[in-house]
Amino acid sequence: MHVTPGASNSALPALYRTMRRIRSFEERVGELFVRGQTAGSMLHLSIGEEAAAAGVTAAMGPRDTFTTHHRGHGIFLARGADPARMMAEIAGKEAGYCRGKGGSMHIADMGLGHLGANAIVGGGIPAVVGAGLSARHHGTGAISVAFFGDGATGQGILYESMNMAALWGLPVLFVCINNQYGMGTRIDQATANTALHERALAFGLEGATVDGVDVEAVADAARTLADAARAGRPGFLAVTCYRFYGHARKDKSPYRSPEEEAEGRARDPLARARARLLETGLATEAELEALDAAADAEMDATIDFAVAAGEPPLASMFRDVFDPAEPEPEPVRARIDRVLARE
Amino acid sequence: MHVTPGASNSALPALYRTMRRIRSFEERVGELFVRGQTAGSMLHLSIGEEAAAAGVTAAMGPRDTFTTHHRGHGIFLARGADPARMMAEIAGKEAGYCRGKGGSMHIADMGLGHLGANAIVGGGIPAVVGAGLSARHHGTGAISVAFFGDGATGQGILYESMNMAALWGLPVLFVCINNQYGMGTRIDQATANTALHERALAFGLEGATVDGVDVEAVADAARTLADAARAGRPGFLAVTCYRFYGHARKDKSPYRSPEEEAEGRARDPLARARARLLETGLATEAELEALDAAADAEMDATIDFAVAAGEPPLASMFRDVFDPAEPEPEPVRARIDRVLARE
Amino acid sequence: MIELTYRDALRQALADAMTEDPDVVVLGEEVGRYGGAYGVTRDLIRDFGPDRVIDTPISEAAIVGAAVGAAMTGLRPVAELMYVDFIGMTMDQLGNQAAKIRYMFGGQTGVPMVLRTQGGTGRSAGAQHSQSLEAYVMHTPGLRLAMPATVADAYHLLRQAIACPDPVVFIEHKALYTMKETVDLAAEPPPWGRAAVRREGGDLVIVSYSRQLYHALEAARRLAERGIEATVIDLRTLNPLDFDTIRERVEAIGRAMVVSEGAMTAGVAAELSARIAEECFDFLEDPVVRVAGEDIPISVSTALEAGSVPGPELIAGTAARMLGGRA
Amino acid sequence: MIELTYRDALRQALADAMTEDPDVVVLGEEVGRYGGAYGVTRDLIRDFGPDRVIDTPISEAAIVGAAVGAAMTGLRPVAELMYVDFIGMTMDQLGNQAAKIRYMFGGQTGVPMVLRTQGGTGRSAGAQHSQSLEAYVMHTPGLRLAMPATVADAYHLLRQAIACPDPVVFIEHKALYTMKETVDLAAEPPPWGRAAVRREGGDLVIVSYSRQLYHALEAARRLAERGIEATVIDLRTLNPLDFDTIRERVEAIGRAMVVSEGAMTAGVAAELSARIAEECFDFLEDPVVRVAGEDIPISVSTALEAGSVPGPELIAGTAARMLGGRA
Ligand SMILES: Cc1ncc(C[n+]2csc(CCOP(=O)(O)OP(=O)(O)O)c2C)c(N)n1
Ligand SMILES: Cc1ncc(C[n+]2csc(CCOP(=O)(O)OP(=O)(O)O)c2C)c(N)n1
Ligand SMILES: [Mg+2]
Ligand SMILES: [Mg+2]
Repeated sequence: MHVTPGASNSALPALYRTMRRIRSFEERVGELFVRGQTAGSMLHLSIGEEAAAAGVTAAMGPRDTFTTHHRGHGIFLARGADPARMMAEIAGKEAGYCRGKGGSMHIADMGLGHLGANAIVGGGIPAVVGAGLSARHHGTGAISVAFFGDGATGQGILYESMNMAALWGLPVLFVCINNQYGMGTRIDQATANTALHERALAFGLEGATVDGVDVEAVADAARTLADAARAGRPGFLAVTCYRFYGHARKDKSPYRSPEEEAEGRARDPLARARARLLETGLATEAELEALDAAADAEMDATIDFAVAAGEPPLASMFRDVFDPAEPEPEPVRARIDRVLARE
Repeated sequence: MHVTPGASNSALPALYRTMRRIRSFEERVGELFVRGQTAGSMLHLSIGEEAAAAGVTAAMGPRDTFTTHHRGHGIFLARGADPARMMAEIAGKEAGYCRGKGGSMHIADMGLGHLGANAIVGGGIPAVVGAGLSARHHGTGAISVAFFGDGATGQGILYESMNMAALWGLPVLFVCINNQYGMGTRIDQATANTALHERALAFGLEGATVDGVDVEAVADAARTLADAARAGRPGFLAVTCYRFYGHARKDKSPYRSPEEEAEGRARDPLARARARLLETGLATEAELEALDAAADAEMDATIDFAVAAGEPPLASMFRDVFDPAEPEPEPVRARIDRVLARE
Repeated sequence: MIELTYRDALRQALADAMTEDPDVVVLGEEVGRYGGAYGVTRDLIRDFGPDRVIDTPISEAAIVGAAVGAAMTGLRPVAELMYVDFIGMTMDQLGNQAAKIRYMFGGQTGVPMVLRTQGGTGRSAGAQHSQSLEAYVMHTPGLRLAMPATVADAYHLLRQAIACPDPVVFIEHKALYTMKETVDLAAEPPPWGRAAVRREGGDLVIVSYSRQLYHALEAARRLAERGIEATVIDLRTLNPLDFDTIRERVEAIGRAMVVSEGAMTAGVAAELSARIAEECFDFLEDPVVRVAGEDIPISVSTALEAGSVPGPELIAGTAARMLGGRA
Repeated sequence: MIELTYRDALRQALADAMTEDPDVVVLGEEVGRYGGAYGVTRDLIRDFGPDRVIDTPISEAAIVGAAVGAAMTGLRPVAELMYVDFIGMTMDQLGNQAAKIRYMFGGQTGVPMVLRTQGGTGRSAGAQHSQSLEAYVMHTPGLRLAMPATVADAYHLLRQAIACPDPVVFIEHKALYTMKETVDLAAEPPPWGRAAVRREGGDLVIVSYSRQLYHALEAARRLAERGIEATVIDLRTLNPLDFDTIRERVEAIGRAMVVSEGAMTAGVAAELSARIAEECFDFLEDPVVRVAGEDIPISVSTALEAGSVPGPELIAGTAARMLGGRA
């Protein structure tokens, strides 16, 4: 089934704002990276995918949980993350969501139901099966959503998880952000059938593909599938979009033609939402400019916060391997001390 | 697509003979197990699945390769194995195909293109992708066939492998022997959509389901898909049948009703082939009795051979971990000797 | 005091944990209707229903992954991996997810799950169903590892594992399921992470765990006939590792042997041997000796299988030679 | 003699092997058009075409499984696993299939494949992209394991690995790719399985491999300034393990330290320490000391990452303390 865009225009201003905040944030993360102030050699920006993040999270309720892939900043922001704590985490600072241990690819927040980003392609997918079991067991009415890229369709664990979800009728939604590429590999270089939702149907799930340039269409499709999932009919949603920039911040995408990139970037969910807001009179140019400026200012401040924040203390290295009530793993130095201090 | 039975009657006598030999062999393996003369606590009989083995191998050429699952005796016999060496292997004897190291679940024979049975559900599947690459690279015109059970549809590696085969247009065929059960789990307790070939279609392969009670139908369906595979269009064939007995020789299948079992066993590919041979005049009762007796006599002899065969020498334990030109792994005893003989 | 098998003690532990805490669920292949490949979960589905005793498809990776997600959201899943030999399919979910989540996420959440499985030789089950792979787990930071040898420990360690706030890999031994013992389950168990000294003797220390404990004890019995007295330690858990108990005994006695069914090279025995040699150096009269599995796959042939792992004879013979003039 | 980077030497080895033997094929994620995540396979697809340099979907388990099948049917596949951290998804195909096929099938066939991958810290890549997991491989009977430290070894060990009739896991270090060396690739390489003594010194033996070799050498340089002379051994391959070279030096010198980036517990350092202590017992003046990775996941924070693994300072400081009065 291909979902056709609905007309819930009233949500558009909020959706636009979410998308605009994501883009503004991502641009600044990229800057921080170029300045050498992020932790980690890898940074994956979700520019071009804002509608997937905004649209799907709009369909989620407060008790719902989710996991994301390595390109998950936008999703978490859309879910309500504090961008300053995100930026601090990406910079490897103690004030970050994970005290600087996780970084860009391992942000999580139990408070917002974020069960974690993942640096393993497909690695976060099966957790939603467990979260779905848990939600059903506890009668919370929550669903659990796995966000992942088209590349994760190469991972067998996706099919194992979809099969379980369908078999058990779990409140689970699989969301594939199909940005056309896994690193340098175009989706049609990774699979013979690019109609990805057909796989979900074959396993007995609901399945749909939606155009990720249209945030309202994404939100509608997500809501339909989220409702079904809540009723015990798990689903799969492929959101078609385009990865505007390289795989990681450093990748210049030499494997794509400038024409292709221009065309891809022309399919800009923000531009489209903006045009529609103006068209429909839901916002004026001045209002939008104010909104944009506010987003930029908010995100500028996250950089200052992250840069000023402190490094995690070295001793924190041994913390949180196990429950805090347990002894920490003994440092190698301490073990060496014991061997050397033998008499 | 559901394949309808063809009418290549001339092959039926040979197919029947193959099936009859399989059943006769399996009955004797079961006996040997009960007598405590097989090696290993696990023994999986393919009674009820003879048409899958005979029909699919009939579509294979001499240079084709294949892997099987743990219930692979019948397939290998149908491929032309020496039943005496099989029986010896199952008994853990040196005269066996694998010198008594492999046993029932790890029989292989490079001469017949048998790349190995596997005790890991799904474990042998990806090898055919490599064998397909190899066949194409060497221009042999061979295909490679993965045989596995319905239970293996729970393993992600099946989908990873099918996706690769379809993407690369490899000469590969996936054959799922759907005997309705993985241990005590009925197929509809393991998946929400039991039309298994639909998954293959969703990945861009050819796909079919065929009734495994009808060996001619199986042979025809297999030939169609094998031809397509040889032409670079890999496929998936589900052969529907019934596991006549328990999962392993000891399992009494308490999870199935006697009625269900009676019904399942009534769908007997041998009985059907026999009836058809008589019906069509391709064989007389007397001829079939002679054939049956010959099969039984042949298989009786395998037991004598296996029982009389010698155990592998203890020192063979260290052989074939690595290439024979390399030193064998040093036995623990030798290492202990060195530590103790220190002065 | 009741007489129980190792298998029944495990089942009792699951049943008691499920009765006490409605969030404990069991999931895995054939754990429900079939009752478990080795019968450990028999009748649990009858008593707790299919929502708490969940039969899964044959999808080891997703089983572990689902347990991770369940553990992060308020359940206490006890997943079953039918054979430890299948851990290869789960190592990403186990080693990259379960083991690291608390850490990567800065302590926000734990992953209180148990992965029950069984390993070892003894049933001629061949190369892919007979392994002792505990070293993979012991080498992975963030995972706890319990390997009960006794019936009482089968019960108590499993209860403690289920109560543990961190992921525990719990490896049973396939040759022990039918072993019987008279136990008092109500008695206070030893604390989690404490080794047990199963036999006292002043001539050497044998450090072991799981099924090899019995080979070590049998060897000790034979050695005693020749006048050699061995202390036999049962580690019970490999993470936490109770090195204090080992150290104390080795320093007092001066001779140590470690016994493990796993392949010798880079295995559990290596860790134990290294650590004893490093930390008890001045107390050792002789080098530590490792008696462990051969560095080869396991054959289906019964004779070859038995030859691939330590037995009482090799342990006793080696110990006797260690004691040299004494025996 | 030419100047080459470690990365270029690897590429040259692949190119030379592919030129010599048309059955050598390369497969993996991004190995073709992209040229490899770390650039090792750059331009190979241009020179050898997409049938021999095969870009795969993101399917690690099937990549290894396909390599197994290819190796059994006449190809010499060199599969790439982008990060050794992803080995968890492949451990079944690697440990239960590739490693055991020759054995289970009674020697009928080998599995002459290479699994190239890279590991280690140094790029703040976080908990799932910075590990040193060679111990899993070393503990698995049937697998060979090569870990080149030098540019010349990057070339020669990879050539030898491709020629090896058995499965070889070949682990590069991500921090070494840009390292340069002047090498003569035509010169006869050391035989496969032989360790190299990279520095001679009479006070202690430091056994190491991969990137830690440089930390050991740097430590040795600093120690020399204080009058302590270390012998530094580079193992080159962990299976085969050249224990003879270790034994000879340790017996002559009497003091040994082992250095590994992998987590300390039940890791490669444990095997080396245990074996030295067992086999060189009477020659040791002091206990063997392990300097290894902490038993914790790796943080993305650069400071915490660096603190999690050995460096020259810890190695030199520990050595100086071992030599006690001498320093
Ligand atoms: C299991 C695993 N394999 C490979 C990688 C390396 N890798 C990281 S991202 C990526 C591409 C993923 O593509 P996709 O899923 O489409 O996500 P996108 O980057 O496009 O958002 C690859 C191959 C990884 N991190 N994990
Ligand atoms: C990876 C793995 N998981 C579980 C098992 C245990 N096991 C052996 S056979 C089997 C059932 C397989 O069912 P199916 O694939 O339908 O084959 P069948 O036995 O019906 O021929 C199971 C669960 C195994 N051997 N390997
Ligand atoms: Mg993508
Ligand atoms: Mg079946």
